[in-house]
Amino acid sequence: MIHSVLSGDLPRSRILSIVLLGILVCLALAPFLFPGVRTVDTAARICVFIVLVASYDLLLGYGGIVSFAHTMFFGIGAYGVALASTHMGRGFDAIAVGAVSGAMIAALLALVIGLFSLRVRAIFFAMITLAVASAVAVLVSQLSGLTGGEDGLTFKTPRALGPAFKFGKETFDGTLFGVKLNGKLLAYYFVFVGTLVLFLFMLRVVNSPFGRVLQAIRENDFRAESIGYRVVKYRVAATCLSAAIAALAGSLYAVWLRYVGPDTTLSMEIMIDILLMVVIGGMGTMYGAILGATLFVLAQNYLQTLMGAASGLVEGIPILPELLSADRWLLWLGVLFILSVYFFPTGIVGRLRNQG
Amino acid sequence: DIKIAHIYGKTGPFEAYAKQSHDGLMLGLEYATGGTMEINGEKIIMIEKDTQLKPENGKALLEEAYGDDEVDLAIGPVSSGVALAMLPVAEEYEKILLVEPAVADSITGANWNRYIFRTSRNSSQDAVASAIALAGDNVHIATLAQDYAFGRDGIAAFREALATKGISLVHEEYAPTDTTDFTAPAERIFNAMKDLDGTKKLFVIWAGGGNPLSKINAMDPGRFGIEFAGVGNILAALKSYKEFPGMVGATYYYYELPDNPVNDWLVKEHFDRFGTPPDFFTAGGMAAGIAAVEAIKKAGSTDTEALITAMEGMEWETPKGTMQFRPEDHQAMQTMYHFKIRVDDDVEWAIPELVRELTIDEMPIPIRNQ
Amino acid sequence: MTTAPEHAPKMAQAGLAERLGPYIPMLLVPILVVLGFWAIPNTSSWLTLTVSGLAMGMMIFLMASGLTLVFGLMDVINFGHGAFVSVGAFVGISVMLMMGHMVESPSLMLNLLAVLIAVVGAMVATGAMGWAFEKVIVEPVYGHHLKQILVTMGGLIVVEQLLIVLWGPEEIYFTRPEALKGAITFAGAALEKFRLVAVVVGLVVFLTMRWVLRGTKIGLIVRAGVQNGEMVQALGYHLRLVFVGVFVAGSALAGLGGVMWGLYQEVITAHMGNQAMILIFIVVIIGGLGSVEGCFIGALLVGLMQNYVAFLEPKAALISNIGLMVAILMWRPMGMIPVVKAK
Amino acid sequence: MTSPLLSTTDLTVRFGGHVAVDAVTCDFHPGQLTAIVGPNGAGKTTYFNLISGQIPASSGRVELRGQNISGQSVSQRTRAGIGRAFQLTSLFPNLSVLENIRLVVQSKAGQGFNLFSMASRHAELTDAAEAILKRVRMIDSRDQIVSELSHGDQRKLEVALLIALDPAVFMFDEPTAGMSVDEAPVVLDLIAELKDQSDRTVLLVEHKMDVIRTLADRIIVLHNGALAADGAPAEVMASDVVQEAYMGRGLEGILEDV
Amino acid sequence: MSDPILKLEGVFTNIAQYHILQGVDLEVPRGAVTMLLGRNGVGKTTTLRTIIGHWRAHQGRVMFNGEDITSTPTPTIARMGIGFVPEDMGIFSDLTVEENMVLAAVGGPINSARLDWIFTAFPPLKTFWKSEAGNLSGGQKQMLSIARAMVEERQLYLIDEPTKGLAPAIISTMARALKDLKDQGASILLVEQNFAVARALGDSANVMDDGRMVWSGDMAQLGSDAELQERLMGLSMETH
Ligand SMILES: Nc1ncnc2c1ncn2[C@@H]1O[C@H](COP(=O)(O)OP(=O)(O)OP(=O)(O)O)[C@@H](O)[C@H]1O
Ligand SMILES: Nc1ncnc2c1ncn2[C@@H]1O[C@H](COP(=O)(O)OP(=O)(O)OP(=O)(O)O)[C@@H](O)[C@H]1O
Ligand SMILES: [Mg+2]
Ligand SMILES: [Mg+2]
Repeated sequence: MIHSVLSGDLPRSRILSIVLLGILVCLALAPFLFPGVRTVDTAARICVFIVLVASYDLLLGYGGIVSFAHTMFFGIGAYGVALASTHMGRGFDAIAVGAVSGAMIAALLALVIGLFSLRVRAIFFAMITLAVASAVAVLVSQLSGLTGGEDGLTFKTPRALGPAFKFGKETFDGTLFGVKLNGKLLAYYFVFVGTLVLFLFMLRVVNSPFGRVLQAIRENDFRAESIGYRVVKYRVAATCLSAAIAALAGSLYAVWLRYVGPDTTLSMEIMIDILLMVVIGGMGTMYGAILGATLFVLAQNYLQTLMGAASGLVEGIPILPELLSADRWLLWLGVLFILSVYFFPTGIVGRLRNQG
Repeated sequence: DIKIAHIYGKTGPFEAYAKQSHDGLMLGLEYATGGTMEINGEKIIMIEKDTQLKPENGKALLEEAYGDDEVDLAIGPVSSGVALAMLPVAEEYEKILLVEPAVADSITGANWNRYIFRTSRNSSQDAVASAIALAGDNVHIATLAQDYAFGRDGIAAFREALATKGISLVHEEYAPTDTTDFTAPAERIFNAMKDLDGTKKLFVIWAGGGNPLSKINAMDPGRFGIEFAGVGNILAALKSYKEFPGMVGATYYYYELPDNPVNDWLVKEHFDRFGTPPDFFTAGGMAAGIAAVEAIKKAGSTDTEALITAMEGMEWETPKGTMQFRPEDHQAMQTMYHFKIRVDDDVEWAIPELVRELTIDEMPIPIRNQ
Repeated sequence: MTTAPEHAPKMAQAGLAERLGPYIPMLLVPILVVLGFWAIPNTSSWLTLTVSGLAMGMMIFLMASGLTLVFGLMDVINFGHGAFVSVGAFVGISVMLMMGHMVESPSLMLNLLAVLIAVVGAMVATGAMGWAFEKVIVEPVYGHHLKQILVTMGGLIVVEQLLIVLWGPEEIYFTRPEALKGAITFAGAALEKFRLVAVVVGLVVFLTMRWVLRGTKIGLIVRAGVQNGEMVQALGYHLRLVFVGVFVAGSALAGLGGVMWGLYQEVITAHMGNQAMILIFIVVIIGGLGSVEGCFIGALLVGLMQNYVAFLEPKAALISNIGLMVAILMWRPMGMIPVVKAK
Repeated sequence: MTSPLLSTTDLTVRFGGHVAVDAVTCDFHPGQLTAIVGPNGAGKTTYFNLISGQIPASSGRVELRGQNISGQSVSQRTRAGIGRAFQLTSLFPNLSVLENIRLVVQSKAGQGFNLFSMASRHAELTDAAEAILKRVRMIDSRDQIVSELSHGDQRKLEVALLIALDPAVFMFDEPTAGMSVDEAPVVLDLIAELKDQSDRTVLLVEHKMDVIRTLADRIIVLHNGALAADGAPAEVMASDVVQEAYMGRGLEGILEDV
Repeated sequence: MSDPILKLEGVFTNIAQYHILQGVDLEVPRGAVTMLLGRNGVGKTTTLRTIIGHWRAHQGRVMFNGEDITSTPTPTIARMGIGFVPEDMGIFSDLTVEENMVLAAVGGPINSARLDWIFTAFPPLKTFWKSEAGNLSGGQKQMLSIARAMVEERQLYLIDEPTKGLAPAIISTMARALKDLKDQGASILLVEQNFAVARALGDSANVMDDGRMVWSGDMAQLGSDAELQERLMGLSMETH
């Protein structure tokens, strides 16, 4: 049963299994284990990034394709939901329409970029995606009538997903284990279930015959071609698939935030975050996405708090408090960047698996 | 206790603005409470949160402040984009968000809700003040702004304000935000203006880097009799104005411009504590701090509805003189300053000298939230 | 003595297109200039735009040259290059601010001397930093593009933040040396004086780099070393030394570019280098990885294109660079003058 | 005589001005093993590249079973029945031996675009792959990662991939280069078996004369890109062109000199 | 005769956790061709790589001209006068043939007389002088690799399987070139699978098995003793 849910791709390491199970439980029960607006928000972001990072791993780790346009697809999904909700009015139908058309547009765009440039060498594909992504970001901020420009769009999701919607009054008296039963809780589970389904789907894809071909192409595209695989077609297919899933992740994010903006979904910064999450977690492992996203989002949210405490401790010593001040959290994130690439060259998953 | 959250982009490109804003806020609280940091016997507790200039963070942090920290009121943020994302949260939690120093018109315009107040100026105030400062007989004005919503809205407001003075723009030039080479925009402006008679002014609104003024100046616009006009900025940026003695415009704040006891106190304390004069955003921060204290005092509690009632139409003293929250859109009406640049070799930056104060009554600021 | 059997592979005349191929990129700049003349009705505007566009290209080239050296020769993608540009600007400008009297005096010689000292200071600083960067950050990731991107990106963040710690978060404004302010006007066109300096510096750097890469074996050693380091050592070259040297040179060039860019902008921030990176990457890519000539031509094209398009159709200015890059890659997927086969 | 399985007509390629393969017209019949010899740089590997599609021809035609395949891509030609093993070993280095073979089998089964089933559930593919490994006597190393194999075993796997592909046209480019004297015979025996299948043809590039003498039914000689001789082994070996351009004065010559 | 130009004493070399060389003793006399023979995988290549310093002996000594070079950096070893032709040819495929050669001439510009001599042995190099080395045919790459080592005069040449992939005619000119080198006074350590070449060129021979030297002696003696060959290398008559 588990074997087939996980598509036969088990964690293959005791510690890894425990950690993954821990994360699963924490995310599944986040609103109850860590009640609080901020914590649940963090959990939801972890979920969204797991999907996003896993979809990037599909491309990078399995397909060996470096793309800088992943946030673009993410953004397309997010804007899809935002625009549909703005123009069709709040409702699940708007979310569905937005998500599906977002995913389709993303896949289509990926198809066009792929057909044009996947024949070119890898590094050029990377650069072309970089260029296209920045052009789209510019476009989004230009078309402010449609997209809200730099300011982004704030919109309403169905009432059932908002904090004002209360349920379970009769049966549970409106609370369960001290947690208020409201639309926010539903929204969280909407995101969580979406994440679970998409992740398991991707796990299946990478362990399907298709996934094997992708790996073969990553290893040696020349030879893959000469044993009869149409390399460009597979690469394009992988790009489209990964773009569509990234767009769905964007839709989940939009549903959660009820806001989209260029900095939130399209920025180069997020692209780099994704890259880092894939590498920290372990490329080509899928499970790495879970670990990478969890760790990174936690660091992003709590590093500052941690450093504030640390700088209090070294008060009086020259320059050190300055370096440890909470405002310098980026500095330490950079250091973390470098160290993680050194100490986890195969990612955390690779590390854990090698230990036996 | 009274809990106040300051949510702003402490890290990132606006770090300098953020620091000024926060220093001002703390000074404002101190001034308004007479140094006790207590209102009606209750201690003020400040909670700081860093949005990293990301709208989604601003949103989450505001939710956290209202939901988990249970603050009575929140202040911030620096960037308009972040502010816009935060507005609905105030409505959801039915608590007050005092916007400072984000400037977009839509904060107290299209995206406004009744829990939003703003102490900082909005773009229209900048535009209208500039229009009054620049208007005159036989004046030809061209504009240069960034090609995105902020720049276009700013110019639109400016154009409208000028129209009431009977002046229309000669040329509007928009350049991408990341433009570094201004040769082409300058040539287009020169070509549009060179054959005109009378006073020719180029009005530039440009937020952030790029520094178009000195680059265009390097192309010698004086050849065609073109002069610059602009808006105020932080002291560091005023350094680059040293190339433009005599340039006129309207500004929001420079520490020598206002003449009132609050400003005197601010300037003195700021010199004492930091060794520098208060800057552009310090004044706004202080205005927000004083507003918060005055509002709670007036309302007698921190109950949201009581606060709203107290704040609508409230007048209070700030480093910029008396401000008033307009009841319709909760925008603080405030004095602006018509300046002229003077260069003094002993001062590191160019000095905007007061030509005249533009009072609240003089400036018809449109209400845009209907 | 034994002689090898006769060796006479059949040779036919190559097609005209094939023989002309390598020279086409050199023609692009003049072609673009002529197109500009045809499209821009006002001759003095055309002259202004053309000359200042070429000068801007030179400045871009100055910033990009270090990257193309490192990227092309050593196959290292240094996303931290922008940090070196920033550091160069900060160090250079600080040095210049310390020499107040030399900068403020109206004497051209004194001004240029001040600039020279600032440039040397900046190049020493960024060179030293490059040395540290190579040792600590880059050395372990030779040959892994992705890791290079990440690690150098980490380095970029760290350096930018350190700049903020040392110099504070505010933008630093300053004015150029007296004699470099303003413009020269001729034939109704205005050309900033500073751009002339940039043209001279750019040409000097370009010719020096060409000479070093063609006239010495350093270029060969590094390119060969990237493919098969063991073999290069077995031929008797101390490869590590050469690698470090090239990286230091690339970093110092970034520092030089930084000073020039800072002097042009008259305002510096910790992020200024990184903000120029997309432009720099575009230039390096369309030029062809590792080709100094390609980078040079690419930079000039970008400089000109930006000006022409911004004048003719400001809306399109946003995408003119990207459009140029896509067009050139469609025509030559490896860039105009490919040197190294990118994997 | 049977109709040719593979034929090239005026096949030509130029690199710049250099005509590397010069109007080669040649038929290959089923059940035949054709050795291709020629000096270094004569165009043997390039001729293979033209047939399998790695390099587009400047002019001329490649026909498989009478059908023109000149415009087709590498993978199309592979699926049509042209198989190739490379002079420089080219494998999937970080996958296991079994996975390498299974990828070939899967390609033949047309399962590549199957996204939703689990690869490990396709027992038929695994069985087929294992059968191949048994044939090349590599079943013991089925789970080894390829990059950890010895040089000789990698060469053998290179050949095994082609055998698993089971095309109509087998092309081997110096299959035994770098293989030790005790390993080479295994591979040569496998090649010998192939040509006995009546609907297959085998093309073999080799510099080792003893191998050619024992295996070849026919020899063609490429010289400066052109077809210089074609015929039965004994007579071609004795021809002038082979003696002069290819054999030179032979090794005996050296002995005399020293 | 003078003392040997190169001497290995009890060399042990590990690659990762594998013990590849297990006490190799080897003497390369001056001005002669010394053969290093043996089956696949016995450690011939590893021995050459240990000499040039790509692998490091963790026990034992490597002496060149009486000097201990066991832990000398590779470039320094090379500059002492050792030319190296690796098993994988080590061609710089992005560089042209010319650039490959220029790089190999460490001391300065290429001597044109020497270049002519190289062209006589390997005519394709002249034809493709300006072409990218990566586009050469397999055999042409092999020629380039050998030519690179010969471009300057060296005291000692380490050559690993130079004849693989070469057509018979080129093999004989290459052999001739090696003999020329010897006549110029150079010493050569040659790994070779082609026994006919070994017999034609070798003065002395060393046979390895399983990381050790199992036989050292006169090449002529080994060449004429079929039974010895069969025992040492598994050669049977047909491979001649
Ligand atoms: N892509 C290419 N570009 C330019 N020249 C090429 C290219 N590929 C091959 N050549 C040239 O074509 C000629 C034929 O090469 P090919 O590899 O076919 O020789 P070969 O007969 O296989 O020789 P060998 O026995 O040495 O392997 C060589 O001179 C080579 O330099
Ligand atoms: N990088 C490596 N890692 C692990 N083992 C290695 C490595 N290189 C070589 N070996 C092993 O070392 C042993 C000796 O290899 P070496 O290349 O020296 O043999 P050789 O005598 O040159 O053989 P050949 O005739 O095939 O060239 C072999 O068993 C080989 O598998
Ligand atoms: Mg060949
Ligand atoms: Mg060997």
